[in-house]
Amino acid sequence: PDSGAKNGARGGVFTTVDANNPITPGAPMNPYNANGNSFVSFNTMRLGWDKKNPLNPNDNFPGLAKSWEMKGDSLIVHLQDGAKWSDGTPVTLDDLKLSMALGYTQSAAAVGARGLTEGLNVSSVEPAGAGAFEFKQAPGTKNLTFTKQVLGQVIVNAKVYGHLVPADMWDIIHASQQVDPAKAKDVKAAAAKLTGVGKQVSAFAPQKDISAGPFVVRKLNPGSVILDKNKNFYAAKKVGPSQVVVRHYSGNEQIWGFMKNGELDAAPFTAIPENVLKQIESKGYQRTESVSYVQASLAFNQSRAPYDKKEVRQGLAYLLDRAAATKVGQPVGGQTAAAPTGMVGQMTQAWLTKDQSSALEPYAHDTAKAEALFKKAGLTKKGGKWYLANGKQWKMTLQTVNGFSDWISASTVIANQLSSAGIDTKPQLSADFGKYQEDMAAEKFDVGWWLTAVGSTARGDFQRLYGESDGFTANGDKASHTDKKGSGNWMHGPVNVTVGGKRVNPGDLTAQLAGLDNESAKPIINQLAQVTAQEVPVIPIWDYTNVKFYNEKNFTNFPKNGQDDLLGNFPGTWMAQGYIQPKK
Amino acid sequence: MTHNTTTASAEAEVRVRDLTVHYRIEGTEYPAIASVTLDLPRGRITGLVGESGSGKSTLALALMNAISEPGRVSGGTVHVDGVGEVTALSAKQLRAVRGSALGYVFQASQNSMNPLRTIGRQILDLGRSHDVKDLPGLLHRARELAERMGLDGKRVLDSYQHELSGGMRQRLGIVFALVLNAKVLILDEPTTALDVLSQAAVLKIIREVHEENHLSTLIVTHDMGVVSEIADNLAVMYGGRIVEHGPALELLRAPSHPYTKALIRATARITGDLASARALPGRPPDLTTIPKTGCVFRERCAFATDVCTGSEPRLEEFRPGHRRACHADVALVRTSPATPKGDVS
Amino acid sequence: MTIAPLTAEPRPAVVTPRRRYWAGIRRVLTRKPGRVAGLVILVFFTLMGTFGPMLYSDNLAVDPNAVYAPPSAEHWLGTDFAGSDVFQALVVGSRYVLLTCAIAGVFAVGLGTAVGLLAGFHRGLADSLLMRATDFVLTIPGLPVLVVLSTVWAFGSPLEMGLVLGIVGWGGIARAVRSQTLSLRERGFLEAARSLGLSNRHILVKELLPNLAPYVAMNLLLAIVSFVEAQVGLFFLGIVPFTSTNWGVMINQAVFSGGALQSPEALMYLLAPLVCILLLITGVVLFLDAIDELFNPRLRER
Amino acid sequence: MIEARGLTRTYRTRGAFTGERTVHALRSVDFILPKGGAVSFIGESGCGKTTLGKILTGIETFDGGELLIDGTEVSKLPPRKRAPYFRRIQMIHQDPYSALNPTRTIDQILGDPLRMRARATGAGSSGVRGRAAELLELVGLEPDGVLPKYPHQLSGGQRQRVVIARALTVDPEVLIADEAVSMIDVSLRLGILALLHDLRTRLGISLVFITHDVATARYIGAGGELHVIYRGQVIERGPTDDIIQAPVHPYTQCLLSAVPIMRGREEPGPDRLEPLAPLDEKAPADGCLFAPRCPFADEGCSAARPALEQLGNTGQHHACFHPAPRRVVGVEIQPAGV
Amino acid sequence: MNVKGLVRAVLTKLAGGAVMVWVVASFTFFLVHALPGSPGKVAYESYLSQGLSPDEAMAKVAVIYGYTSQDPLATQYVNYVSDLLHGNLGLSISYSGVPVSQVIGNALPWTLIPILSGLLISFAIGTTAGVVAAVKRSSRWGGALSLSASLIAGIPSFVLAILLTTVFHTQLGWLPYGETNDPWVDSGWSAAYIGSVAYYAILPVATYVLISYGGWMLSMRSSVASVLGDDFILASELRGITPGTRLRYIGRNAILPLFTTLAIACGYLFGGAILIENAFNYPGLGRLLLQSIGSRDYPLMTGAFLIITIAVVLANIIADLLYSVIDPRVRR
Ligand SMILES: Nc1ncnc2c1ncn2[C@@H]1O[C@H](COP(=O)(O)OP(=O)(O)OP(=O)(O)O)[C@@H](O)[C@H]1O
Ligand SMILES: Nc1ncnc2c1ncn2[C@@H]1O[C@H](COP(=O)(O)OP(=O)(O)OP(=O)(O)O)[C@@H](O)[C@H]1O
Ligand SMILES: [Mg+2]
Ligand SMILES: [Mg+2]
Repeated sequence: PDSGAKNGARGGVFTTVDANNPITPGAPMNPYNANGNSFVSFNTMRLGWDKKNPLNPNDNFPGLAKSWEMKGDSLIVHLQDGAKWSDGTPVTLDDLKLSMALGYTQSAAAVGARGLTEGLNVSSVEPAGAGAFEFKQAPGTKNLTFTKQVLGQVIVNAKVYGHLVPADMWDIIHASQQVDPAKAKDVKAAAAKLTGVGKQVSAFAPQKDISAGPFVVRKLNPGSVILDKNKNFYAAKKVGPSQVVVRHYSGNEQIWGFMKNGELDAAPFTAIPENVLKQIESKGYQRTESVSYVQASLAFNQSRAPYDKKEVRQGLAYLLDRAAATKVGQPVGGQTAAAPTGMVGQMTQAWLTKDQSSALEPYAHDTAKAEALFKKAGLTKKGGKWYLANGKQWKMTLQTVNGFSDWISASTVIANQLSSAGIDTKPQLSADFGKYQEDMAAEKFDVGWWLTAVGSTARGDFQRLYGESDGFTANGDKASHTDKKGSGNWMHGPVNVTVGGKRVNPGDLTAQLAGLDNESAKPIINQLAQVTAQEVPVIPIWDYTNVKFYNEKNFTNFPKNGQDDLLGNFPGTWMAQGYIQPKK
Repeated sequence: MTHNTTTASAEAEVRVRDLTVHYRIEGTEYPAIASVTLDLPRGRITGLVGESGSGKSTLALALMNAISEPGRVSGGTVHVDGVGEVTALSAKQLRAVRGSALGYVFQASQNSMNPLRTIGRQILDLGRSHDVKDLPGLLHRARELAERMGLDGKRVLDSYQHELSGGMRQRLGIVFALVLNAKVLILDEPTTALDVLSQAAVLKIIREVHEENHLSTLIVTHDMGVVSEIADNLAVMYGGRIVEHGPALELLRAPSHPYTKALIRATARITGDLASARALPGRPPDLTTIPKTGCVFRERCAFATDVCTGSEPRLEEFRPGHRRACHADVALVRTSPATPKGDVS
Repeated sequence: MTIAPLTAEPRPAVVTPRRRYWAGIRRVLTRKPGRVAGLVILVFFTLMGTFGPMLYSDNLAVDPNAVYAPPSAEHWLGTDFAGSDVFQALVVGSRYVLLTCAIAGVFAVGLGTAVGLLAGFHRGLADSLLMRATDFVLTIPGLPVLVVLSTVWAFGSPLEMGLVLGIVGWGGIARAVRSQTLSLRERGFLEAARSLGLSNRHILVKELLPNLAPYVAMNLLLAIVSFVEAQVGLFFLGIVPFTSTNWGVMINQAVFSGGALQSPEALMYLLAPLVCILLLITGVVLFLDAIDELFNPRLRER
Repeated sequence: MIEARGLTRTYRTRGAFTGERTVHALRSVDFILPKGGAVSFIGESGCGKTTLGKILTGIETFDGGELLIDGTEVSKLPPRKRAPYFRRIQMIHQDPYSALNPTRTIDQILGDPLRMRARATGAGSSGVRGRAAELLELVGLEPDGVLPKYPHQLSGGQRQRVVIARALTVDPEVLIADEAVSMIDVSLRLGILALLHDLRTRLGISLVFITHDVATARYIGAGGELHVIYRGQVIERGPTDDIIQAPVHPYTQCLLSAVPIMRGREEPGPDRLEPLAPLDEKAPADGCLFAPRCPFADEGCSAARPALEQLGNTGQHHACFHPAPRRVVGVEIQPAGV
Repeated sequence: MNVKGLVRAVLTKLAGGAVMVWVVASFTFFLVHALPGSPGKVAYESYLSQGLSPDEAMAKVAVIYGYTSQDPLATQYVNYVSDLLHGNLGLSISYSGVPVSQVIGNALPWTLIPILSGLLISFAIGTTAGVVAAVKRSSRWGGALSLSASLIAGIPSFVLAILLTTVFHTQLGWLPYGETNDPWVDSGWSAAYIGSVAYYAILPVATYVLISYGGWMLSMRSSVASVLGDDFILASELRGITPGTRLRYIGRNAILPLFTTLAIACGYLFGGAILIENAFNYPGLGRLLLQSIGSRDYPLMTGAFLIITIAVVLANIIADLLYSVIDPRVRR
């Protein structure tokens, strides 16, 4: 009696797992809870759905908002006709205001003081005609992603959550938005107040789900959740499935098992070995691929010999057969990474011109070049083994983290490649990410795995390389730098680099990206990509691919390859647009 | 009830004929008792003495047909009046006989009662096992018996075993054996673990209930003193054989078997000349070292001759009611002051 | 009255005690075929753990083109996720498991026996203190604490892992040894040893210890079974960072990244270490049968 | 020489979930054991005999009175100084089965204390094996056969001899025999008794013999004193033979009456008493301890507790308000018709 | 039985138990806080690896940071102890502020259902098999039974879990796996719901039963063997007591010492069976604890440890008490 078998009987039960919101038994049904049992795009609704367009962060699919436009400093949002809660009442100004306020108590409270260049900077929400609302920015805001921020907020019902915020909520918010350095103390106090409210909000457990999304929670089990179609959803007609079952999972292998039994209609990506993929595909599952803005790389502590020499890092980039490592580590969900640019392949293509990108060294697998570079760095090869300038044998420990099975697998291959090239390499594992990070920050490792190129914005990508872990802290469009031990700087890259004859500071460049439009950002991104390709602070091994599976046994009309913006979103978003229809 | 203990021709209630029991040790079978023939006359107490390992307990158990693995009754019969051939009974019949017709009493210190149940409940278990209809009556009888033995009947039936002293337990053991009107009572070392005072009390009670109930009693012990105090007839065992059997008084006064004689001499006494007591030489045989041919006692015997090595003496009546198994002359054994072999003092 | 030499014991043929001792042990071990099998298994694994890893290098050859290959003449048990030979991995991986168990066993038995002996023998304050410590060790939840410990302190080497398993696992042995010591303490030979004025060390080591040996050995073997479960379990859960190949890692990899439960290709990879663990435990269990007789001269001789 | 003055031992037991219980195991026991002498203690089960034996060997402590060994009050000494005194007093255990370590050979069992002793006296350990053989011969065992064996390979009587030999390894001056023969087969008992007696006469070792069996006490205690204990209290004492032939305390008389008569060789003594009712746990607060069971008790007996007094000017002492010598033991008759 | 003495004894034991709980709880408190890494950072990286953008990840993490105490460890310890004395286990970090007691309370049934029933079933089966094995120990059959029990008891639990799952879920498809009940059945005290929970619990319970019955069986076997050697058994045979009654005598006497073990096992049960729960994806305490360690949820970890400790200590006390109640030799 698995739920898959019920598909036929009940007609239109769509079964899936939610990678972003795995069911957490015992957690409240609350989108603000870090582990809450709330299911984005199903019963957790937003005004719009981010398309993750690297060139336009504000590009969104419509959600509760039918359309929107910037008017001066304000965002005017037109709600969908018939935007209603599952209890039949319409979505009101109160709901929007409350949702914005709650947003502050969560993320914005923590980032609000960063010069108003990022985060939520709404200072008021007001009606602007029939079904239209005006979201004003706080004075002094220079936030290029304001639209994205507002549209991305979860919209919750004021009747359910309203009692959690104090009456003077917006006064506190305003107090926290002051940029005057003299008022820093007030800002801090206000932020603390917001955090206090946030605590209550996140721990709050609503008894009943009231949703503005296409579905509403009917029943929460430890092993699965059943969501009923929301009859009052503005686009209820377009929504195919009558019920959604989201199943709990705690390990990838479970999802493989579900699929092997044909129990899921759609599933997100998990690291999958090829042999299992074959099994799954034989069950009728099809695969879609879209861009995923994450990259797996090897990072160096550039203060340690021999990795302090850029020739050595470059040499390693030549030496490593990244394709072989990918084949073992991420055969299904990964694409062998191109040159180190700090961004995933698609981002590089989007931001750099053809000329620019072909000017970057691709570091194709080439042992001879690698050896030449090593020799240039003062290393010597004796009896098939490499020796450091100080005469000691070059031994490498490649640090990996437990639970990241793809890294572990790939490490085996890399260790093998390097060892057979004369660098004795051993993979070593950290117990978990907590331990890994702490040890990394304490500079216990020379070489280790690191997620890079995270997110669809260039600034986010480069901050991974030239941010905290490299000693840079952004202040406005400038960055300060520290080399102190224990400051979090474990990469120890150079502060100034000469590329294309120019001396640049990658930290500053990254900070500048915050307030620039696309055209002014492009040259800087090019410079940063050049720095990265030349200095090789990390060697990217593969770009993750966003793989999704679907099975047309019960439903048809799934998004297809090429619809990256849709595929990067959630099934509820697809359904609201009429995708996923019951099979006739 | 009056009972004339001098009746010479008391009828035998239990007749053991050529009973042989083997134990299997490491794959080889050894006779623990060999061709034992013995009658337990009605109304008499028969004492069974012998050194440790001579087969006394084995014989007692064989009377109940209760030899368990790795042993087995390999020959001979046990006939009990009113029961029949005990050795031929089915398991079911056997169970019915045990505890009712045949009563068995254990050594005191060893615990013969279920530690988790009160004595009264165990009496009831016994009654149910033997399909007694009148259970209250059974309890009543048990209480009476206990009181006859100088116990506080009510208290004792409500007690657990651990709440009772060794002497009390021993008396209760007798209650268990008799409560279903057994006619044959077998007591295996009933006083070994008791101190002198309790021992004397228990012996007295045994004598009394024996006479009152007109029983056929077998009392197993290794203590000459105990057996001399209570038994009418005496059987002496050595190496799995009965070597002498006769009226107790006669046997004690004038033992006709060298072993009996040595055993009596080896008993520490409260009277008599200290210096005349002598320990037996050598050590008692165990199953695997019992000589296979000839007299089993010859190695420790002062009267042994070549005949003893060659042939095993048969247990024969040399006088009405008195049997012995020895090649040596009766008179010689009785009168000779000769010391046992090895005793050079 | 004079003393009579009472015996004329037959003189037994003189056999040297040492020879007899070993003959007794051999007899015990060969009495049942199961014991021989158990011993053979244990010896086999010991050899495998000792000499096996010398045959192969730490970094087993990988072959990205032969991932999860089926068993063949070249790869007896097929290959793993990286195309490495499963059989080689099995051999290389045996050392960690076996060494850990050995170290943990020695440690737990050493500490447990010492604590139990001292507590039972000295009673009084020492007993109270030691038993509170034992209670403490028995009260802390073993596996969860191991999980935490393994995060605080990376058990890179079998030495560390063994020590930690030992630290968490000595309580049961201590308690068993203590209660046994308490009952032995009342035995005549111990009272005699004390009134003869023999030193405490002598009493503990020479009089008590041999009598405890069967209990200790029994508990040791039981502990080893639990050590195997705990350590392989930690790797299976993916909590302990693993530096090198071992059986727990293999199971973990097979299930969580090889999909052995879903796909027959990786099944060999899962089964190989599983069977080894089962075989090892079978060896231990079969061998356990002989322990009592080994340490008891009376049983040994029969 | 050992002298005990008013030895007292009281146990307070408290089970995990039960109330407190007080047991008077010994109540003010006095005795003197001269060198080469013998003292026997008899009494029924639970009267405190073993407790006394353990106190004398230093295994158990006492909470009242004094124990003098060669004139030194040992309980006042620090443990280290006490040990040499107690070494001179050795115990022979009742149960030869548990008294020997089953995992060690006789060689080791004797060798260890001998080596220790050799070290203490400065002699080399080369003579250890010879001494072990010597001791075994002394107790009537054949050394070559016995030394390599484990205890389980010996019979009960042989084991008890090894136990005695072990006690002799440390050159004791006193042997305590607590029911030393009760677990040994009847036919072998006499041999052990004779051995103990011989050790006393030949080596001048003093003996404390503890038993509930008067007959065995008679064999060892000949020429020594016999103490009769009742519930921790000595209620009669005197030369062994005198007490057996003419006990004056009713309890002693009951005890002796209970010894079975060997019919055909003995007949009951003229004043023989009936067996006693079982021991009652509750002791009178201050009357004679024996009063509740005494066939001759009157009111006075439960009012005050009698102290130990001399009987006339004999060596006999008793604690009774109504002392009367009675002949209770069996009388030997000459074998008639043989 | 002496009631006053009993009450005093129980109180003494409880006091001793409380001290033990305090010691162990303090130990685990400091142990847990020695874990490297912080809840926020751990969560951030794991969100990133799930593919969330840095902004989204940061937004989620910000909530968690709010619950991470910045006080010095000593202060945190003092607060923890004083909270404990007020019966307050604190707020969970990873569940962003949900009281720890509530989180644990939610997980508790899912440990108790499979493990407690597994424990009881394995106890029943194990002791019965133990009697059989002891009574038939000289036969080939009894020997085989014992050997098989020790072998199965030696299999690591998760290994067995994997094997059973592979066979009965993956291959044969007879039994469900990975959930606690049929999602379509509404929870409550309905037969359907209870049946569904039982059905879904078959695999975990079976695993637990299989790996643990051998231990019970072996202890029961040796216990029965020693009772069989007791004289009262032979005595009852010679008294002609029916075999049924005798078997009851044997069973009752032999099972006594196992009851204390059972009580203590019930205590350890509150630790959940981490390996089994994890292998079956069963949301009990064991998995909760594991999760909380992974997410550095200190209050949840200390809370879970505390529950285990209290349960074990209480179980020991109860075992003591129980023994003195069921064994007449101990009670006076
Ligand atoms: N179950 C058994 N297996 C093997 N041999 C046994 C068994 N029971 C008794 N024997 C042997 O049978 C012989 C007779 O034993 P039995 O118990 O009848 O002697 P006993 O005269 O009662 O001795 P004791 O006075 O010590 O009780 C002994 O040698 C004993 O070792
Ligand atoms: N360690 C102890 N704790 C409490 N009570 C004890 C202890 N040792 C002995 N007793 C009690 O002291 C009394 C005397 O015991 P002891 O062992 O000295 O008697 P005994 O005369 O040797 O008896 P038996 O003849 O049965 O060996 C008994 O009532 C006993 O229960
Ligand atoms: Mg017997
Ligand atoms: Mg005693």
